[in-house]
Amino acid sequence: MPECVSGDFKPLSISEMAARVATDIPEGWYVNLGIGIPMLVSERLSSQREVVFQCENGILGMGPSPAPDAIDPWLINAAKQHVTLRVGGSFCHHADSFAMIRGGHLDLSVLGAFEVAENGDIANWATLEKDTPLGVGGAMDLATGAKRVWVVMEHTTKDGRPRLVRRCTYPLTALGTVKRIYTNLAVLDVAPQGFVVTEMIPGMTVESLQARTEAKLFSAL
Amino acid sequence: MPECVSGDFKPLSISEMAARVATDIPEGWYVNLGIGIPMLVSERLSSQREVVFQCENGILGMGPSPAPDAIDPWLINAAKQHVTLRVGGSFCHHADSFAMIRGGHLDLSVLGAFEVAENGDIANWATLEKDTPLGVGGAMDLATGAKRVWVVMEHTTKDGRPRLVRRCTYPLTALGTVKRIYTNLAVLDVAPQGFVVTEMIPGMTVESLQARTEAKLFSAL
Amino acid sequence: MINKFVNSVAEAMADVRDGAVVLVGGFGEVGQPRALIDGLIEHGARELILVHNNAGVGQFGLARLLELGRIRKVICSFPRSSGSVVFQQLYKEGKIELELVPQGTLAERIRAAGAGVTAFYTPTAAGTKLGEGKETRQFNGKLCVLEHALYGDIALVEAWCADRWGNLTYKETGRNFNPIMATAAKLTVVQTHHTMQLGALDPESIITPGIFVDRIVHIPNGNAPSSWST
Amino acid sequence: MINKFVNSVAEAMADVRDGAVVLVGGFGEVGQPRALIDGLIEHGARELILVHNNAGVGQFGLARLLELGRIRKVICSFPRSSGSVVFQQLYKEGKIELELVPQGTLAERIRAAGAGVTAFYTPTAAGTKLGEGKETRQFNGKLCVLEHALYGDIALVEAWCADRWGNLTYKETGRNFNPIMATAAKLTVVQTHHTMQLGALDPESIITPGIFVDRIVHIPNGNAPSSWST
Repeated sequence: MPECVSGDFKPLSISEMAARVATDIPEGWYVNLGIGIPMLVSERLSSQREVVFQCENGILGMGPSPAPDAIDPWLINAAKQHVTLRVGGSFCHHADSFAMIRGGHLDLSVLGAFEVAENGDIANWATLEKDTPLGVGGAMDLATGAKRVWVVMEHTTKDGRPRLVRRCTYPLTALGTVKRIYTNLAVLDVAPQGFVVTEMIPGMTVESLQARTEAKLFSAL
Repeated sequence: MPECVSGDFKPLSISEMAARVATDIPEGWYVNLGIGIPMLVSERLSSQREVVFQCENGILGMGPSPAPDAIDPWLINAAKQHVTLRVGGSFCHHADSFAMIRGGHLDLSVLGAFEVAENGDIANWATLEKDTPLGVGGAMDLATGAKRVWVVMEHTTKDGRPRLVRRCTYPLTALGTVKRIYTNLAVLDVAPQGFVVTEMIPGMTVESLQARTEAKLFSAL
Repeated sequence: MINKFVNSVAEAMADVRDGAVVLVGGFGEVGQPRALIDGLIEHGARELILVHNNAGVGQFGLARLLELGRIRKVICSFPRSSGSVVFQQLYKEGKIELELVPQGTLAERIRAAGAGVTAFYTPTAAGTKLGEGKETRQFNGKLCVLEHALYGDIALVEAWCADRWGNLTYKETGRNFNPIMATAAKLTVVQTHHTMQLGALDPESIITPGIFVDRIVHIPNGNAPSSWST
Repeated sequence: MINKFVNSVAEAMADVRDGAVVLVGGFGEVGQPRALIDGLIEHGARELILVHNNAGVGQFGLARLLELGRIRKVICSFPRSSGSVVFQQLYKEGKIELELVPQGTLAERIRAAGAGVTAFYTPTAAGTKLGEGKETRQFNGKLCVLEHALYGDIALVEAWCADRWGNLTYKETGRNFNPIMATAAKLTVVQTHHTMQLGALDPESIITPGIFVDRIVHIPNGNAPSSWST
């Protein structure tokens, strides 16, 4: 992971971003972690703290990765990685699993994204490439159905284009559902007026963050 | 059960009507029996013959009534009578149970009725009394969802009014779904042209049956 | 540590508001959360909308709640059960509202509320008195009516066994409406006959996973259906 | 005596017609009825519509069926899996039709087909590209799209254990789409790892009751997901 250390601040690594998200998840929440950085969140939570992870392929109570010699081939997560079941976990079929998601029973869905707009719109499923068949998976269900949607993503693209935008340019996943964004530079809430900065990494300033953000930033600091 | 023996024929008792229905149910069918005469059908089927009875309150594979000293208070049928579970039976919740019924998975629903019309309409849930709250239970689901609906009922009301009619006068349960009717006098199919008599009790004639039937009868005899 | 057990029925039934839509599990006496219903009587909430397959029998439980005038409206499939005298009297006197729903549609509407389905089309009741006033539409030549999800403010559920996460199993036909009602309310309150250590329930056989449950009261061997009829 | 076991995959796969809508269980490799898919390859039916969460991986199983040009259209949520090369090539060449459906909507449409729900409204995809061309409607201020039941001609299911009535259990995340697909097709064909005497499965823990099953082939310990990746 290349870290663009620029002068006076050091962006969070993806692992640190996941850890930052983890600190905000209270015990007792039911949480689905999207593919990518979100999935790292579970590793950053102490198993002492009872947060119940849901996988859309029919697990409530996903545990950590198994030891290499203890892989159960029948037990995979939504990214098709081998996982374990936590004590107290259970299995269900796909319609029951998505009933949890779509019926508003998840306290939190953590998603990656290409873009988030200041009105809470999220784009995370389709690029604008031609010729490639699109894949949506459970992204729209997760972005639409959960009680809260948090996004964790790099603040800008690799070539420096802002991901926090006025209006999404990529195809939308869901409209107006994102409540909070964790980037490698800051934590922002989506409020009626737009993005509100609630936290920044050491050395970051609102001006510097604004320079990396298309949408207007409000500060709660 | 008063049997109105009139001259040259002897109407079937309700128990005989149930037995008559039972002979037409092939092994392997999944069957729901409505409250009243239909429920007697299960008693008239040998348990050697594997017909699987469904109860809308969540049983697939209902067995016979328990011995008085072997009642399981948790095991009741849709009429709230104590029953047993047959070997191979299973339990499910109400939405899954009605998925079986409404999703077209039952081979047969046997229902009682006030009236059946020559177009297959059935009226079996509401009388025209005032002041009494109506109760529908699972009647509409069963009359609408099963692959086949058979009705078993007395050919006329106690005061001699025909129950096989041109058009139902009582509120409808479902439209055009009845395929066959077993009465205490005859067996009739509902065909495109109307009621077709396929069987009569000894001593009954088509003319005599017609006299007890409002709709026009066709004979397949 | 997640622990959804509470110490008393009163604690479990806290926060019920006047006018609440109350989903009550059970079919006949089986699977009915009698202790929670008694708790609702104690609690005092009024103007309730009751969603249950029937409309109370005798003069206890739901019938008592009706008799006390605490229920404004009943949504059910079969209010005519023998012994449903309190409801019938209130109904004749015009003192209660009744929404009669086919049993399968009732179950599906409750499931829909829990599953993020806001409304659905189904053939049951199309062309009948119970379909009157509803939107209809043909699908593959089949006339269907539009039915709406039925959301609860609180669900009262009876389980056979529960653990501290709220994972539940049921006993035989005691399952009935309980699992779907548990998914359809803002607050799901459970009374359970038995409790188990976390992990003791088979993960393949948990019928209601804990995500749908908020509070559990242990009523040991309480209210077996057999004890009711007497 | 009811006995849904058949002796061979060929017998199980008889009667598949050209143009059939084929529902195939499995999520990733887990719970995928590989022997039945191979049977479908053997069978020879063409112009199939495949309903499955993905669009085949590598060059075996579903990918092989695609490669043979036997599938006219794929209805799935995620055809982009790494290794989904056959589908991607066909798609680029315009040789295959794709209906992309959000995974939860896919599951719900399949369940609806099995449950007598002809269509339903749900918020997922409203206002997005995947909602385009669909009827929309507001319920309680929430924009919803109208989605239609997805019926199968045949469902291919992988179970963990089966009895002769067709009662089924599944193993862990092998459950996935299998139980709902079993309810949604005219003909449901099962391959099972294990068999049990009738009555040996716990009546409280049967996930697919026999009413939804037509034929079962016993593939002893066949196709464990672990054997695939190699």
